[in-house]
Amino acid sequence: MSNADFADIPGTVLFDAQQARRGYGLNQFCMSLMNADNRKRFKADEVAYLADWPMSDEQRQAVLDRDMNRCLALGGNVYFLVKIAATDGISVQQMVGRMTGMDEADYRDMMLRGGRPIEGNRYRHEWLQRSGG
Amino acid sequence: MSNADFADIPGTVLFDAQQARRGYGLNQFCMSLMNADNRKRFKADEVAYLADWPMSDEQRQAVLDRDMNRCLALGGNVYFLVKIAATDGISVQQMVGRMTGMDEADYRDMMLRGGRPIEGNRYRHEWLQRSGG
Amino acid sequence: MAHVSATVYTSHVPAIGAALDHGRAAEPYWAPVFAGYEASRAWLREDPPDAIVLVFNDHATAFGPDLVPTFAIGTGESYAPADEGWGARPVPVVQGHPELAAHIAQSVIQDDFDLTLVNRMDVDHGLTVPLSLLFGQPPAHDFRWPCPVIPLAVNVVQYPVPSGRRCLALGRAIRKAIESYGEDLNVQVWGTGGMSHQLQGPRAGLINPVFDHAFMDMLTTVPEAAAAIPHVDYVREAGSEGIELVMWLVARGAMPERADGRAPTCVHRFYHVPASNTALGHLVLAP
Amino acid sequence: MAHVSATVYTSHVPAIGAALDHGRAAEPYWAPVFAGYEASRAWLREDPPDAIVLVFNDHATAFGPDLVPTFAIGTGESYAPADEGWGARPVPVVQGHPELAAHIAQSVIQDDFDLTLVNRMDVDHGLTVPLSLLFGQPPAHDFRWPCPVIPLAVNVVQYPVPSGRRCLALGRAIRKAIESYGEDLNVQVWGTGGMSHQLQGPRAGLINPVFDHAFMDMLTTVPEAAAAIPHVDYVREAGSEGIELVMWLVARGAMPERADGRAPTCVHRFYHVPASNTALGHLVLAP
Ligand SMILES: [Fe+3]
Ligand SMILES: [Fe+3]
Repeated sequence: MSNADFADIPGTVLFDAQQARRGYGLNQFCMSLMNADNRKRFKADEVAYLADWPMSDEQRQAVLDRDMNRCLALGGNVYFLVKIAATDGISVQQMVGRMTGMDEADYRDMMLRGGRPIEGNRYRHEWLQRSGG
Repeated sequence: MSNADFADIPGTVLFDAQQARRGYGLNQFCMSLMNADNRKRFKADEVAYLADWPMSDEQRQAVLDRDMNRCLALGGNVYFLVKIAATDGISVQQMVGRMTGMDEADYRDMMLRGGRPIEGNRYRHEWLQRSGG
Repeated sequence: MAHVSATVYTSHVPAIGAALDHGRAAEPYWAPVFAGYEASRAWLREDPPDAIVLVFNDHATAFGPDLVPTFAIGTGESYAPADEGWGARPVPVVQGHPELAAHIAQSVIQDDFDLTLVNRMDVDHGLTVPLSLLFGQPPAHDFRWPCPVIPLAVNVVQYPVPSGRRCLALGRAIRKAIESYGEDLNVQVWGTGGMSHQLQGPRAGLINPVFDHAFMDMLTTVPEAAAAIPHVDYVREAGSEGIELVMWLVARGAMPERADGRAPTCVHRFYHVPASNTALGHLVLAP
Repeated sequence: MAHVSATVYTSHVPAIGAALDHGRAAEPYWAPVFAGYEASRAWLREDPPDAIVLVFNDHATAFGPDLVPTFAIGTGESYAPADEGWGARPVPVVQGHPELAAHIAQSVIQDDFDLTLVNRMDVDHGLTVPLSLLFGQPPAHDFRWPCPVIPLAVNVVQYPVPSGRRCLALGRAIRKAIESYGEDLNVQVWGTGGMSHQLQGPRAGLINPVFDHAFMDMLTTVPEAAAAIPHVDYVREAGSEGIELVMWLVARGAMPERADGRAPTCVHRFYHVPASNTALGHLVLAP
């Protein structure tokens, strides 16, 4: 099996060696937030704190924007990125829900009703059909 | 095979999980000497520097005495301990030679003549016979 | 000689730890979750293990961008609960079992499993939430977990991750190692993580109860079939983080075979949606 | 497709690095050592590899008391020479080959080898001394090693260490991985460490040329027999640090089989005593 087999799963980035290399500095920054002092320093001046890490400007902006989907595309991984949510004092559900583009209450309701169904969410082409593409 | 099979090899400590646990702090201290500042601090006040590491007093004394065989018995391993030799500015050959109890020149000569022979050095009982034990 | 008396399987959702730690376990959202573990908690009190081998994955806590072990066994004296960004969970330090861990490492490495030995690591919700679910919160006057725990960390974060087949085989090698340990110990092996969930992108919130129930069925009765599931099927059917289910296969491999060749007894089984973003599953299997 | 064009074997004695770095290579003690590699250096200049998988062991440099991987593959961009206590060796930073390393990791982990992935580590004499011996010291005006290097670290420090059989099998899996890489690369696999030496206690200075020559013979013609040597025999016959020779088996496993079933061609073979405390051995095998 190659990683190409995963490419037709919609809305999913595989965190492999290539992504890990791309996200190295971004993920390092995230791990630094496992320390209370670092969280305080980050919150006091996000731009200055981010400047200390070997990240691209695109990655820094994605963090400042809290654009987690962009962070994922730029080599981040959710288990690293969740440290940003922790620093912001939001829950994992809030953070994950925001990645779907749904309203917070709608996402919570969807989960209470049993979550996003698997039907229609297995293949990219199912999504393309739905969007009329 | 169990580690007991190694017990009849003379003059040899097997660095296994038990030894690694025993030597944890000692070996940690040794690794700290991979930093030039730490080497300087250690040389300036060995007793004070050693006090910072979770070691037994026996281990600290063995380091102060540069008693490398004692360090090995107390959970040290040569690849860690050699950082002490480096800090002292002596070569690996000098450090290793001292563990044999031989004079430095004698050890060097032995190596130049082809090293310690394997005959008579495979089993503990060969050593006990030689020492009349 | 030591033996594997039972195997336990459970999701390890971090929000469960947060609910417990912040006194929200009785809220309507969480009460059914904890109720689902009550029978297992009673069962554990009846026949408490002497040690647990707890298979979990580190979530970018002890292992970060610099180093990713496929399989790592904890051979240390103890493991502190990690600060994952919200502060460390207020639960006891986890005591290890260095002697049994070293014995397992020795046996399993000679059986061609290329473990990483870890003497020091902080442990995250992957390890502490299962302990909370199955032992409850330790009381202040006796603030400790009931028995030593050997952490066994599996990489399911950065691909390539180990195959299901490899995880099942590792479990078998661990059972063999436990059964050759000199002391008479009652050992349980726990597999954690899963069930279906996806924590990324526009497909986040995916839940697949049909896959989850089929997985629990297969794991119980035909573990080789469960072990043959390719990674891409986990990700497609159970979400990008559903891949954690390969860790259940390690515990399943550690189940002693019955003399009559039958499947193990399912002592408890529980399934609930949702716990935060995740479908929660729980099994107890005994020989 | 990439292919393994040759395998190279050599001791990696730290004193050799010190002799080179301090301009003592021409001294009577060291001159015969470097003379023994001249033919191999000329051979390398004739058919330079595009990449090297360099099997070595870390000597309590990158991996300390906290974490010991059985097998670790370097997937990083580059690796700095380590300060082992004498200051870092004044040799170039080692450039990695992240793409090929990731491909090997993917292939080998799916083939049931439980590698640890390492993105960042400093490399000690175990890796840099073989480069110095076979490439010489890079000149100031072109201060770099001739090709990218993928470090493959094997635990031979803390027991349990992997068996010889396992090391040979890993080499075979690495060859298979290299042969399935999309780009046309000339890859060499190097095995380092050994030969007989003991660096501890009253038996230090042990040298066993009979064992060493027999090992080089067996490795060349009957690698399965060399792979069957138990650990205790290495330690007894070749000294406590002679166990490093298991790393030669990884490189040997990576040798392509000849169509006629014969042993590979021994392009170069060299043996010398002493280098510091150690017997020095060197082989070049080509299909
Ligand atoms: Fe998890
Ligand atoms: Fe070495």
